[in-house]
Order: sequence, then structure tokens, then C-alpha cells
Amino acid sequence: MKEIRIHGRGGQGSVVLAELIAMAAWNQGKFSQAFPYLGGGGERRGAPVQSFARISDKPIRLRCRVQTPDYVIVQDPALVELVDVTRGLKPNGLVLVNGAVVPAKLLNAGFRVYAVPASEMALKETGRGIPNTPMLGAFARVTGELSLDSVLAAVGQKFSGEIRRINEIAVTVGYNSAPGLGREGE
Amino acid sequence: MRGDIPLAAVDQPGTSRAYHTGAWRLVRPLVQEEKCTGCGLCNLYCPDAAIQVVKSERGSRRVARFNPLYCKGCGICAAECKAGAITMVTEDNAREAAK
Amino acid sequence: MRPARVMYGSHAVAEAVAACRPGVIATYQISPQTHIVERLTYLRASGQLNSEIVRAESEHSAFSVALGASLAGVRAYTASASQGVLLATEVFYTMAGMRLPVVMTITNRTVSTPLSIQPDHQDSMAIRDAGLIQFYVESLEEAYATHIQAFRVAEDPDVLLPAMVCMDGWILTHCYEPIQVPTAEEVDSYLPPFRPVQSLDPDRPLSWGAFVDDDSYMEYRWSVVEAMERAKAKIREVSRDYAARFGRSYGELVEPYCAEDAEIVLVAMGSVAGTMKETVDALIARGRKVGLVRIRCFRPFPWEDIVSSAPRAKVFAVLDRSVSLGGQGQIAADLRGYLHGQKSPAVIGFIGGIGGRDISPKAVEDMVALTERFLDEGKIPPAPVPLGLKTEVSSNG
Amino acid sequence: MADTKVDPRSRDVRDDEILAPGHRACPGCGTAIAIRTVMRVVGRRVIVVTATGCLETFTSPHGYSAWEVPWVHSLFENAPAVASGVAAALRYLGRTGVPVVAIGGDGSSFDIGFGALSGMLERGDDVLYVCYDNEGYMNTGFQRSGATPYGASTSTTPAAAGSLGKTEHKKDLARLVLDHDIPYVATASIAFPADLMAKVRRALAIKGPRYIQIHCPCCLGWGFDPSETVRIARLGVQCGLVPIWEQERNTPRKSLAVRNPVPVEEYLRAQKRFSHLFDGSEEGRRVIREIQLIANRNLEDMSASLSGAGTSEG
Repeated sequence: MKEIRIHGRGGQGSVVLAELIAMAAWNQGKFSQAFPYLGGGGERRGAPVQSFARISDKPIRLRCRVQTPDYVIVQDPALVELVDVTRGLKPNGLVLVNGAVVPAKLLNAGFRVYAVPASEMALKETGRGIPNTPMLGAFARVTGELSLDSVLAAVGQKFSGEIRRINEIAVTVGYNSAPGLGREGE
Repeated sequence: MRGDIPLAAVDQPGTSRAYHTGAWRLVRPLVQEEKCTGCGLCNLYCPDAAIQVVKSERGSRRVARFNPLYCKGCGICAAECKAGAITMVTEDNAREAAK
Repeated sequence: MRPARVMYGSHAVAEAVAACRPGVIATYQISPQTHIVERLTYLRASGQLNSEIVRAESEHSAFSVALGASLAGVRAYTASASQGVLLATEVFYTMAGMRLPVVMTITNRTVSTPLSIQPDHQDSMAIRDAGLIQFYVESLEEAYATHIQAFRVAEDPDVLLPAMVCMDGWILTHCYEPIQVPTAEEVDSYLPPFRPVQSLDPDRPLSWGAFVDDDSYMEYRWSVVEAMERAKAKIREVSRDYAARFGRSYGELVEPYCAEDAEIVLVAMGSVAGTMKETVDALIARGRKVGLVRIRCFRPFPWEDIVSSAPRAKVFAVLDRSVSLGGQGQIAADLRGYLHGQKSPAVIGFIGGIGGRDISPKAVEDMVALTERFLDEGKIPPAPVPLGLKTEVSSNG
Repeated sequence: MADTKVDPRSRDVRDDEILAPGHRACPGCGTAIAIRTVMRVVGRRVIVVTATGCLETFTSPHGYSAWEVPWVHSLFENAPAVASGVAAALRYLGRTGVPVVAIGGDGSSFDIGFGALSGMLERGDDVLYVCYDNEGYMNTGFQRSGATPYGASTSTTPAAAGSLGKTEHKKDLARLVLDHDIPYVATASIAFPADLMAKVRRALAIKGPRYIQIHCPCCLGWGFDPSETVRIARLGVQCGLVPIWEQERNTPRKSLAVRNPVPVEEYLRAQKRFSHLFDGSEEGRRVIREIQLIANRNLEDMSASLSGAGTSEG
């Protein structure tokens, strides 16, 4: 089982990102689960939120929050200063952070860290700076956990019309911008 | 309603008629039929539907008659009667008057 | 069955409710329940549902609307959580007293003060004595199934009681996971159309909710006691029928998990049972005789099923996600009561997951380790044992 | 009368009362007059929802229901919501021609169930709401409610050495209801049954939420002889303290004409709840003067919208 923790702010689509991961995983024959943690007034726009996803070959029964993630996605680099985003991250874990560069705090922390300028891409491709779908594309590519096809299918299941179209572009741009991990077929 | 399941305090309609509030009464209305115009105001104002306008036993006129089963003896009918046809009397006096 | 697909918890509940074709749905929003009634209003607005929706101005009124609708002869549904449940408390008692088979979702959330929107079972536990059947579910698929089962149990002429389906707020209501559920046609074949027993009808003018004195109040109350007892067999039957028709089972009154040979038997309800199952597997792999009995129906309390599912139990380690302040956890208290006078199994009452405190596999392992220690020392604590309690709480941030 | 209890199925008296006799209201009960009058207009094809209170208690001792129509009592503050649920069920069932009537006292309507009432009105639910206003919590022994008038002594605003009774004015619930912009609002008095019946008839012909508030003196709580109930009610109207009016949406307000109003003193003096105002003290006189001012304002207000149809002579 692979566990993913997403840090974001209300309004950045962190819950949708977790949902899309769960749907994409299911699309490619894996079991999955996604859910949010809205603490500290997390129902409000701008407040720090967390969401979680699990991907597994077997039905998922765990209902606790993701405490020892395999992957961490940070939707807003400023959160690195507010939240201990790598708490519990497995030793060979991976952090995907929105932005042009890796925040200094995450350098030399013993994890693989990738920066993806997702907000910028989102603004360019969708006209809105919501980074979740470029981050999703990048996540699929960098981790190799999800195929581009299954992610695009998930976007198609979630959205329709123009919103679907621009998010498909956003996912694809995010995917293509990120380095693969050199797995077979990637 | 199923007979074998007691459903919270459900009642048949109008069963209060089986409870005769006339027993609460200390005084009762006495209608002087010759004065009664049969206007029915007493019936309208009675909280207990205990006075009705009916055909007089002594003639063809319609007059007020109180219902001993339910009349609680409040005296509103007597107080409101425009013709002054109703007085409140004790049961004994009423019996006396009936003779 | 529909092909399995990833569904959102609140929407799964709304779809389950819609499949049951209620005549009236009463709505009032409160986190984490809101998305259920929002979805139902959307289904109605988009023509996918023909229920009458009454948007109440409070939970007290929402539950009262459901009460009035049910008495007037239609299937009625509503949902709430936390403060809303407490606000409507007296309505639950009248629903139960009038024997109205209203089904409702309670998306469990703790109660003030301090104000918190995080999950525990304090809200539904506060009304456990009101005369409602209480289901607690572990997963979204079970939540879907249980709403359909709940209508069938509640409306059974031998039962006729309101029923609540309790699901942990956020953990389940806001969860996405693949689930497989029956089609609307299949639900129709499983859940017969509503045949009201009660009615408000000028052609049969009955008076409901009369006042009674000491000459008959106790008898009415006792009729609910007996209906609750009859509900046990009905819940078993309805659960079995669901499994037989749709090939999916979530247990009956309880769901035992590796309990047959277990000496230490965890007892819990709600979503935490999933985490416990994972932990039980891990502990069994390490040679421990551990199992779980998940309570699926807390009212009526299935003590016979708990005991019979765990014939080798030395101890029931109960996890309550609520506590009777000044007393103990409610599940532990009930189980202790029924087992009173028996030397074994013992009952240890743990309190955990209060106000959303996360319960990880590690916490479950701690619970088992503590239980083993109490057994070894031969000291079963009479008082509730907190799980995951911090020793210090800062007063400001 | 040897026995007060007979076979519940027996009908000793042929009558067509909808609120059947044998109910347990106090002798001279104003509320019983009000609801009996309302129900004789409403008839049998109706569903009635009643809040906890005097009416519910005296009409529904188990085994002795005074109701000839389908009737439900659930709680003190939820009659409007239960009625909304009933109306929704009828809508779902496509059942027309069965009006829903909700009835609550002033405690339930003015105070504890105010939110539920407001919600029902705002939603536009098809319910006729009848408030029997006896100006206090009579069922529990005459405590003050939002409907209790200024200066009245109640068991929770007792007149005593340092107190002249209730220091707050009566909440004008009918006006508040009117502000919900519903199709029909009226006030009425048991002293004017023809007016009350006409209003119920008009209300029944209208769809949507409707509200009728009926002034119902309570001989026990207010302190007067049971035979005086109607007289007190009439005095209340004639002195101007109980304004009687009706308003249909988009039509001018119509008020009952009060010709030759009587001084409020005459109304107050007749009731024990105001007797402390007549102890000869300056304070008492001051409160009476203030009450007269309330009446004067009402009378002025009403004279601006005279119906011309009814008069205080009944």
C-alpha cells in the first residue's frame, strides 16, 4: 500500500486532488481511498488543510489519517514554513512541492524533493491558479504510481465540458514537465 | 392500526363524550323558555357544547336546553343571554323549579 | 449490482436514500452532514428524485417535519450531527413513542464545549435511550447498504421504530472509495413500498400523542422495549437477505472478525473497526490470539451476539468513542452489565478517538498491550482507560 | 351524575361538534370557546396539529379524545414544523382538499415555538396556524409569556412590594407574522364569534401560510368569575387593548370598529392580575395611565383602517 499526504490551503483543490488520485488508481485496477482532514477552521478558504489518499492491491480498511506517508504533495510552498510537511515521511519518501524551486527548508532533508511550478502552469493553461491538476500530472509521472491515461480518465469522470478540457490539459502539462523515475514504460 | 402493537396513545375520535364533565358542576343553567328567543348565542359561547337550541317540549318554539352530561356550570350562557332567559341555580333549586 | 466505482461518502448516502424513494425529506445543514442534504436537494432539482423536500429552520424542526410526514403516511428521511442531534433530542423520543419508522443519518461529530467539528460518538450516544434503532457503519459501501436495510427494519410491522444510521463524520462522509451497490431496481425488489401503519386521515380520524398518566405510560414504554427486542431478529434476517440477494455482507447485529479463536477480543463500532482489522491481522501474524467483534447495531444492544461470536474470549477490550462523564464508556457499561456475575470474560473499557483523536494501528496495538498487562497482573481496571491521551494540553495554541 | 365514566364507545348525546364535549377544560375556558368556534367552521376534512399546552392537555387525555378529526400532538415548540411535514406528505401523495391546521397557545407561538412558526411562514407551507392567546403559560400555572400584557401580575412577574407586575409590553406577534408577507393574517376575539368564523372561512379559502390569533381570556389565570369570560374578552376589545383586524395580501387592512371605547380601567379592574394597580398608589395610577396610552394608540391605529362591517357590539 502507498500512502499520500497532501498539504494545501482551502480553495487549492487538495481534496479534489486526493479524490482524483483515488479515482485514477481505481481506474487502473487498484483499490484506493481518499479523505480530508479539516482542522483549525479548515473549511475556510485559505486555511491550511490536509487530505490523504491510499493506493493498494487489496481493499483498504485503514481509517486513520496518513501518519507515515510514502509521498507528500505540498500545494503551496509557503506552507513549508507553517506546517511540518515531512513529518512521518518514510525514509525513502518523496515530496512534490508546488513552485519554481525547492524551498530551502526541504533541501538536504534526506528525501527526494521535486518542485513543479503548478500554479504557474494552471494559470497559463486554465486561466485559474488552482494547482491541483498540474500537481496530479506531475505526481503520476514522478512516482509512477498512476498512468497518464488513468488520471485523464479520472478527470473525465470528475469534470465535464470546458472544466474537463482545461484540466486535462493541466494534468498533461504537469505530467510532461516532471521527470520520470525511469520505471519501465514511463 | 394493528391491534397487537400499542402505538403511542392513539385514540378513536370524540371519545371524550364518554367522560361526563357534568359531575364538575355546582350550579346549572335554568332556561325560562318563555323568555328564550332561541337565538343560539348561548350555544356559540359555551366552551363545552353543553347548551343547544332544540324544539321545546311544551310547544313548537325552538329554545335553549342545557346538556346535564357536560355542562360544567360556568354560567357564561346566563351572563351572555341578551333576553335574560337563563339563570344559574343549584341542582336542588332546579329540581324545585321543574316541579 | 452496479459496477464498483469510486464514490463520495455523502453522495453515496444521498443515492442510497434516493433509491429508497422517500416521500418527504427534511433538511438542515450542519458539518459534516451538509453534503448529504445538499446532494438530495440537487437530485430533486435535477429531476432524479420526486421526494418533497422541506428546508427546515433548525434540526428540531427538521426532525419534526419528518415526524409529521411519517405520521401523514409517507416514508420520511432526514439527517444531522452533533449539536443538531442534541437540539432535536426530544423529537426522537416522540418519534419512538409514536412508533414512526423515520430513517435518519447521523454523521457522528463530537459536541461542544469546546466547539469541535471532529468525529466521535458522543452525539448519537446522547440519544441512545430515546427508542431509536442505532446502526454504526464501517465503510461507505456498508453505509449505502445500511440505509436501505434500516428502512426495511424500521418499517417492519413487528418493529415500527425510527432508525438512525451513524457514520463517522469526515472519515466516512468525506471519504472517496470504490464501492459496489445495488441498482435502483434491485433496491425496489429488496425494500417494499412504504405501507404506513399510522395515518392522519379524515376518513379514519385518530388522535395521536394523547397524554397519559401512570395507568398506561409504562405499558407504552414497555411496548418499545419489546419492539427493540423483536428488532434484533429482524436485523439479522434483513442483513442475511441483503447478503443473499446482493452477495455483499457487513455482518448482522455484529460483525465478528477472527473472533472465533481469540482470547483478547476487541469490541468497537464505526470506522475504527477497519483499522482494528488491519491490526488484528498483524498481531495474529505475530502469534497473538486477538480478534474483533464490531458492533453494527448498538440499539438494540446485541450482547448475545457479542458473547457468542467470541467463545474463547478471556477479555473484551472495548473501545468507546464517547464517554458518559462521571461514568464510563457506554458500550463497556452495557457489556459489563450483561456479563455481570460471570467470572470470564472480563471487560476493560478504553476511551479513545474523542473529538477526532486519530486511532492508528499503533494505538490499537497499545490497547492490546495494555489489555495483556492488565490480564497478567490480574487487575482489571474498573474505571475507563484513556487511549492516546496527552499528559498536557496547552491552554493557548 | 353518579358516574363520570361510561363505555367510551357510547354516544349519549347526538351532536355534530368537531371539538366534542367531555373535554377537561376549566369551566368558563376561553380557549375551548375559541377552538370550538374555529373547528365548527373548519369541519371534518382536515388534519389538526396541536402544540403542547392547555388545549392539548384538556382535549387528549388518553381514551377520551375530544377530537373528531385526525389530530396529532408532538411537542411544545414544533407544531408548525410537524404541520409542515404533514403538508409536505399530502403534497407528495397528491392529496388535495384536506387543509392542515396547526394550533398553539401564546407560550408555544410567541416564545418557545417562535422559530418554528417563523420557519413555517417563511417557507410558505400550506398551513393555517391558529394561536389561542390567553396571555401566559396557563397550563403550568400562569407564568408570564411574551404575550402577557404590561402591568399584569403573573406567577413569574408577581406584584409585590417592589414590583408592579410585568414590566415589558406584549409582543405584537400578529405584526411580526405580517412581516413574513404571508397571504392572510388576522386577530380575533372569542367575544365576536361571527367575526372569528368569517375569518376562519376566509383563511381556509386561501393557499399558503395563514395566521389567526384569537384573544382567549383565562378565568383561572387572570382572576375573574368563569361566567365573565366573554364579557372580559369583549371589554378587552372595547377598551382598545385587543385590536381586532385582518389583512389579506395586497388589500388594505380592515379593523373592527370600536365605537365609544371604554376606559382601560374597566377592563383592568375586572381581573385579579391587575388588582395591584388599584391599591391607590401613584405607581399604580401611573401604570394604568400607560396602559391607557397603549389602548389609545391601538384605537387610533384601528380607526385608520375601519372595516365598517363589524363593530365592537358584535
